[in-house]
Amino acid sequence: MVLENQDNRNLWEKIGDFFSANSIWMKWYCTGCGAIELPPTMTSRFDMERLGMGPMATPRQADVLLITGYLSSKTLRRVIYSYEQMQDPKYIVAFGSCTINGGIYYDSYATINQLDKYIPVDLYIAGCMPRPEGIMNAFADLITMIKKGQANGWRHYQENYEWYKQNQLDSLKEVIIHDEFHE
Amino acid sequence: MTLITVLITLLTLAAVTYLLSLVNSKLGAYFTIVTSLATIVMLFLIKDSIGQSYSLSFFTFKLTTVGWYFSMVMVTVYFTTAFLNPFWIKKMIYPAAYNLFFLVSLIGTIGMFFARDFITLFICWETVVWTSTFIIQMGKSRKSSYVYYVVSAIGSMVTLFAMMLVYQVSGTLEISTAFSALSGQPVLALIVFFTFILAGLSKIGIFPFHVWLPMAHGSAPHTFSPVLSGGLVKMGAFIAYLSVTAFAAYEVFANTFTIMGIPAPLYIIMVLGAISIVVGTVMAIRQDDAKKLLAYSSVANGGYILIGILLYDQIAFAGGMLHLISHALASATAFITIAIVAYRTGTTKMSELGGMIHRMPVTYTVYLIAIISMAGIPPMGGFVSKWLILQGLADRGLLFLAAAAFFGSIGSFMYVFRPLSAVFLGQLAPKYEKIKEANIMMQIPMYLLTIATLLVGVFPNVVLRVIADIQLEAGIQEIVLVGNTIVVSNGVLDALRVFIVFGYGFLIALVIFILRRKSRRVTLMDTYTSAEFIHTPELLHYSSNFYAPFERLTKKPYPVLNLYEKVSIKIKEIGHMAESLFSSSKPAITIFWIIIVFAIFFLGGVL
Amino acid sequence: MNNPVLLIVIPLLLAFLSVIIKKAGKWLLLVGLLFNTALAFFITTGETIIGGFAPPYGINLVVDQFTLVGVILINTLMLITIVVSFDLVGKYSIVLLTALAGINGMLLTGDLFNLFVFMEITVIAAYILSAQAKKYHHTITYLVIGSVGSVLYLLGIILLYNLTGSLNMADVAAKLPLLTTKELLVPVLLIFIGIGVEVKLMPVSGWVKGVYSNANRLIAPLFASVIAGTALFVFGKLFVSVLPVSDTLTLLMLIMSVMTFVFGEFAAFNQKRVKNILLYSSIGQAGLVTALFISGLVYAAVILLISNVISKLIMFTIAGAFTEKYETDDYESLNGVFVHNKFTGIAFTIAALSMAGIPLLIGFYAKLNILIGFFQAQNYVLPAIILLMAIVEGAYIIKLLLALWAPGKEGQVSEKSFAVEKKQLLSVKNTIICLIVALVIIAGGVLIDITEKVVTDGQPLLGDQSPSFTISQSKGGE
Amino acid sequence: MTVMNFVYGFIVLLAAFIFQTALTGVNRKVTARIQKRYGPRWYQQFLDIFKALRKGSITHGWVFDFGVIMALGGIMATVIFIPVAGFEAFPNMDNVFVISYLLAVGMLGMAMSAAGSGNPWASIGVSRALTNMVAYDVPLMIVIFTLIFAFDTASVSEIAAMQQGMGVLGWNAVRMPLGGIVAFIALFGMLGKKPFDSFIAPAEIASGPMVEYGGKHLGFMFILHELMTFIEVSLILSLFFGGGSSILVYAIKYAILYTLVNIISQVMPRFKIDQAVKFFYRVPLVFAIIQGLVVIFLGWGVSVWF
Amino acid sequence: MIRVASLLLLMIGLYGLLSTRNVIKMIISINIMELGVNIFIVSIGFVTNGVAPILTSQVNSSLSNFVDPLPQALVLTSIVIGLGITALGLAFARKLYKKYGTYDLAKIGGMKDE
Repeated sequence: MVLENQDNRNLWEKIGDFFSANSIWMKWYCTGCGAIELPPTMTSRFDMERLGMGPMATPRQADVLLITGYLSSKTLRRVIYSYEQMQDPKYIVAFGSCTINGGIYYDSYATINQLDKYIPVDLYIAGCMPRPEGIMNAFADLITMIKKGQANGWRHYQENYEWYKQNQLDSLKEVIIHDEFHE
Repeated sequence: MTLITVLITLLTLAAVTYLLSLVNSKLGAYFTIVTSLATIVMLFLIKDSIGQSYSLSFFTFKLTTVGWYFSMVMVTVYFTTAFLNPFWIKKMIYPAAYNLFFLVSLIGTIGMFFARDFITLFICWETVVWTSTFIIQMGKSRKSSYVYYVVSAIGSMVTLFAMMLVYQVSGTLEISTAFSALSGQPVLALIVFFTFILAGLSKIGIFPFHVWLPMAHGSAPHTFSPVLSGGLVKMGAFIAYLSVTAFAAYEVFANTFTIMGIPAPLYIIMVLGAISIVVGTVMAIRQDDAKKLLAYSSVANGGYILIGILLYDQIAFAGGMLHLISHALASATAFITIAIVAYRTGTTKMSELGGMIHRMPVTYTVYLIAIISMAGIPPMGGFVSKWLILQGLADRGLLFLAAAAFFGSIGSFMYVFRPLSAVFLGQLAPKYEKIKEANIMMQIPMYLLTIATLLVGVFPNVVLRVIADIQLEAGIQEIVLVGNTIVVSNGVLDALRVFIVFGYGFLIALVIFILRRKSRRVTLMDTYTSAEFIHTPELLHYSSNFYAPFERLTKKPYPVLNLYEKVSIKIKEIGHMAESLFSSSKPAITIFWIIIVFAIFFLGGVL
Repeated sequence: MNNPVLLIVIPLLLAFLSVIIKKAGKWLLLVGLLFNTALAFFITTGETIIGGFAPPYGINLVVDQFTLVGVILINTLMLITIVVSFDLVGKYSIVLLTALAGINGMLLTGDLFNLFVFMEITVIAAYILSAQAKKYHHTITYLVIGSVGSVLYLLGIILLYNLTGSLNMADVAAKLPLLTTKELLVPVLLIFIGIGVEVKLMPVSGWVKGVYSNANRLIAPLFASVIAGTALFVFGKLFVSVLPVSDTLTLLMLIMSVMTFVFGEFAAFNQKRVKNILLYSSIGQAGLVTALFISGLVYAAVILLISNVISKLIMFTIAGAFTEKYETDDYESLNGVFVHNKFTGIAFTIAALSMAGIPLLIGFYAKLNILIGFFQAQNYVLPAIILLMAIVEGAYIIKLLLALWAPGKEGQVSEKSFAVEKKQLLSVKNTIICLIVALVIIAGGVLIDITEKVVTDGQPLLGDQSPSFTISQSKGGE
Repeated sequence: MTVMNFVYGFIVLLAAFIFQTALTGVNRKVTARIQKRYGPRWYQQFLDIFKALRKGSITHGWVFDFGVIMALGGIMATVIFIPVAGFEAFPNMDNVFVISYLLAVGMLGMAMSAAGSGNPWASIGVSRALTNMVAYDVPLMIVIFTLIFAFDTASVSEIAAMQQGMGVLGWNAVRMPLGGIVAFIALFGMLGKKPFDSFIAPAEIASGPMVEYGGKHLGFMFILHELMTFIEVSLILSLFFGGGSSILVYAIKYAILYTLVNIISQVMPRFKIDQAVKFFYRVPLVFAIIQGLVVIFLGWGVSVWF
Repeated sequence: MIRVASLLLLMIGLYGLLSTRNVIKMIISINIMELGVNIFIVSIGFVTNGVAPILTSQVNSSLSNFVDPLPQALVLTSIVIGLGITALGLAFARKLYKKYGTYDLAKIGGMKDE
């Protein structure tokens, strides 16, 4: 969701975005079949670290959340919970068609079709699981977006929080579960 | 204001406290605070008449700087702990007796530190022993006060043997001159040395005799265990001091073979001290009850004090003496804070506690400063004394003692941090949501002790100057103090400058922290749990068997207590054998024994 | 008027009177005791001849400082025991009066056979008293062993008479050095075993457990402090001034008494019932006193004897009160009994701590004298044993006290509610008396100079020159 | 203690931070090269730190923040005390025990705030970190004890000065070979490098104590980690490898040592924490004691060998 | 010769006490022992062809060898005491029998001893 590029960031934010762009830590949420694509991007052939990107253990420390596959309602709850545990500025990159329009599971009762309705996705990568080249290309685009200050899905999430929350409740009835019985 | 008037006023005050607490026990408890305060004031008044000696029927006293120093350490612990008495007195079964024994044991310790002859030393020692036995019984277990009495009795009886032996050899009971007669017979000197120092070892809680420490401190009434571990352990240090100065161990054993430059008997005792450091640390790490953990830490710190004092040179001796006051302050504060937590929550078991910082922030900070000093970390007093001891050991090249000392000081980070994170930090269980902070009366001693620990840490020379006088009085080279720095043959320490630079660093970090964006406050339950939803805080609190891998390494070490139980079972068997052999309801057996005795004696006589 | 023989005659006279006037028996007993105690303070040292014949032939009563202390102590103790348990006297006044006469006779007499006669009187009175507990097989055991002992003692005296031709103690003592130790071996041995039975030396004291553990509040202190005290005084007189013995025999006797001391303490450590603890502890103390007499430390022995006897009086009375009021004296089931009767508890604790040798009590003063005495005699082994036993003794006494004072199981803070149900142990009168006696224990330990003056009155006891612990010594060169 | 000392202190602090962060960046490239990939730019570490500082962060209460500040404050104070090639911000304050125990302030501060976060991962991480410290510190301290006994001084700069002038032979690692080995192994433990980094294992306990740190707290942790590395490496360098006579020599020796450690650690597996303690109390402890006895009794290590 | 016989009697008495459990037998053996000692006491004073130590008209000078009167006096008391103890023993034996129904101490010992 690329906004028109009226660049109203002040200098300080520009520098901040420069740093955020050049050192993106990712928390990849291995749902579905996309997870297997990431190790090759990190290892010697494609070496994601050249772009300043590297894996991090917890959402608290991560900048970008990679959703790599279809999302059942249970997983969606966990994704939303992790997303809210991350600090802003945070970005979301969605892999594959399952996150765009449900992919091959579009008519399944268990999965959600459009990820964008629940959490603000900054960047989609087409492909029924994109190969590492596609992922590297997407990351390069993400870096330029951040530099230009266009990757502000997180601000959009904060501004239309009720809308998102309503969508989430419509499909999940309850996002944060308070006792372990009705999972 | 002579020492005798001090003791007599204290005795009358103790009697008044007893009568008061018969009327109303809370009033009596408050009066114990007044009495211990009066002791401090009086001790300061008689500070200038050092060197005079007094006598009261068969008690004789001599005012010495070392005695003054020891009693000052003791009285500070008693005074600060007395503040807790009013809140626990209702739980005591004999409140009046508790108040009386609390003060009588204080008077006993002061009498002991100023004793001039053996009998006064022994009488004051025993009064402290039996009064504290009857106080410990008011705690959770009778067995622990029984074991406490037996171990102290072993120590004191053996020391009485040494005293009488020396009296017979030298003809005089005066401590300072009696031992000099021993330089003649080396064998007798050895016997006297090992028997005399035994009481010290049993009181400090050195390795074979440390059995009573965790039991007594763990189960004594909450207001008496700070006194037990902070104060009464120091009586043993005084005996160690006597065995080095009055007994002049270094001259008497000058010609015995030396290990690593130290006369053999002294080295054996120091090795025992080193073992007790290791045992104390290893056992402290395993404990689940906070009070038992602190008790084992007293065993470990007792080892430091013993090694420091027995080295009897310019550096390590000063370190040992300084460690006396820094350990006393630190362990007294730690025990008081744990007592306050127990007062509010009713338990000292770490696995049942957690997150106290949210309800008792003041107690938390006081405990933090206490454990920083107990672990020997720079800005606090514990560091300066441990630094002196380690420099002393390095100066004389005592490798094995130093190894134990290092293990002890680094191990202390582990066992000191365990209560901090298990009791104070981590998740707060819902049932403790309503507990309140310690009330004002309890906070006063905590503030006093914290300020004292800080002062000893940042301005150690105030205390070291007194220790230098002690060294002069004991006739060894005194420690060199230049302004605020301690100059030692292989190192220099300026505790104030360390504190200032630490503050400077802290300031820079604070500035960076404030410059950056304000962080969003989040509840404790909103933590990273691999996206699992959690509901019960107490299950999320990590506190039981905190150091599981390390505990697996040191599987159950040999419990020394079994040794004592084996001996007592052996005595019971002999007793049972004697009983069944000699006294039975049939006369024939006794007549049989009469004939046997007659036959044996007849043969004996004839030969 | 202050003729010591009255001490024996008046009680006998009152005994006969009380046979006639059955009802007034108790009061006659009280009169006899009061008279005896009063008279005991007025007796002067010296010798009184009885029956007109001069000493080597006739019998005489020898009163030196040692006997004077014995007489005063035992009479006052008997008075206190009877006064405290006056309600239990019942029909035993005759027996008690004869016992009183026998005891005073044993202490005062200077003639060996006369000692045998008075010993028999006391022992017979003791048999009857021990039957009070209706445990007749114990009484018969006591009777059999006692009579065997007295028979051997009699044989011993006669052999002695055969060798020296006289029965008077002073005379025998004068003639003994002429004889070789070989000849003296058998008679001295027989006397030692004969007296040993009464003094409760371990191998020969089979009867003690049965008799003491079933005695009530009157009989138990009587046995433990009065009769035992007399036996020890007599043993002291015999084996210090009368029968000098060869060193091998002394060594054997010393071994036997130290063995008694050690086994007594160990057995006491093993007991569960209060009375058993006390009886074995008194056996142990008796062993220690005999060891001191044999090695010649008379002053230390007397002080220890006094402290032991006084503490046993209080403790046995209270132990008797336990069985009387709670039907059991197993200290586990009596947990926290002193919570309800504090003053009795305080008296019991002071007596117990004095036995454990806690300072500022007479027990500690006794221990100091023992140690100084032994060290003076260059003997290092015995003090070591004594101090080790002091640890064992301290251990079982503190275990006893802790159980009685602090109710509640392990791991519980003791509260009043855990204690045994509330019963009043002793009547107010008895508690006050016990406290006064406890006060004497404290005074004996604190004012040691006065204790020494009262006991020795200047002259050394039975010629024992060993130094004692005095205030001047502790000051050292001021 | 004039203002100049504080200014020098700040300069040392800044220089140490910049030098070490650059060196870490280079070493990330070296690690990448080992794994046959190009690795990030040399200034990537700066970028990471400033990015972390820029981000927003959460806090679990005042102890969470206070612990981080106290940790960084303590470590900064220690850096100020480190003598770099003879230059000390505060003269003769560089006692070995002061430095090693001030290090403990950093450790304690971090532990306190981690435990304060209420996350069990953090507490497990802290308990492993303290056990790890007990493991590596005792052999190291024994060897340092032997140094103090041999050279009769506990000040780091003096020990460093005694090793200069004789080239490689002067180094303590050569004079006391066993001591040198122990120190080098202990360096791995101190830095928390691969064989002994079970307390920040990302997969196992979600990076241990740092589980709840995000944003500026994470930035603080990175700065803390850099400065602690600087202290530890320079300590070992000055004590055992003859600290540089001039700043340039010091920097080169420092870089070589750190890269060597980094290279070795990249190929090592990760010890379980009790295996680490068992390892340290078998090989290094025995070496340290042998070295100690040799120096104390035979006095071989004190003078130069050839 | 008499002395050896009396000591033998003492031994028999002692053996009697050792071997029996029965209370009555014990009292009897005590009496045997007492008898042995009394005979021994009397035999001490024996002087070969001595004269009874009573001053009569013909025997009134101190030269004639009197038999030693002292042991005889002693033996009288000792017999009386022996009598006393036996009487007491029998009384207790009767009470024992009434209470326990047997004279055998071993059986009584088995019952609750305390």
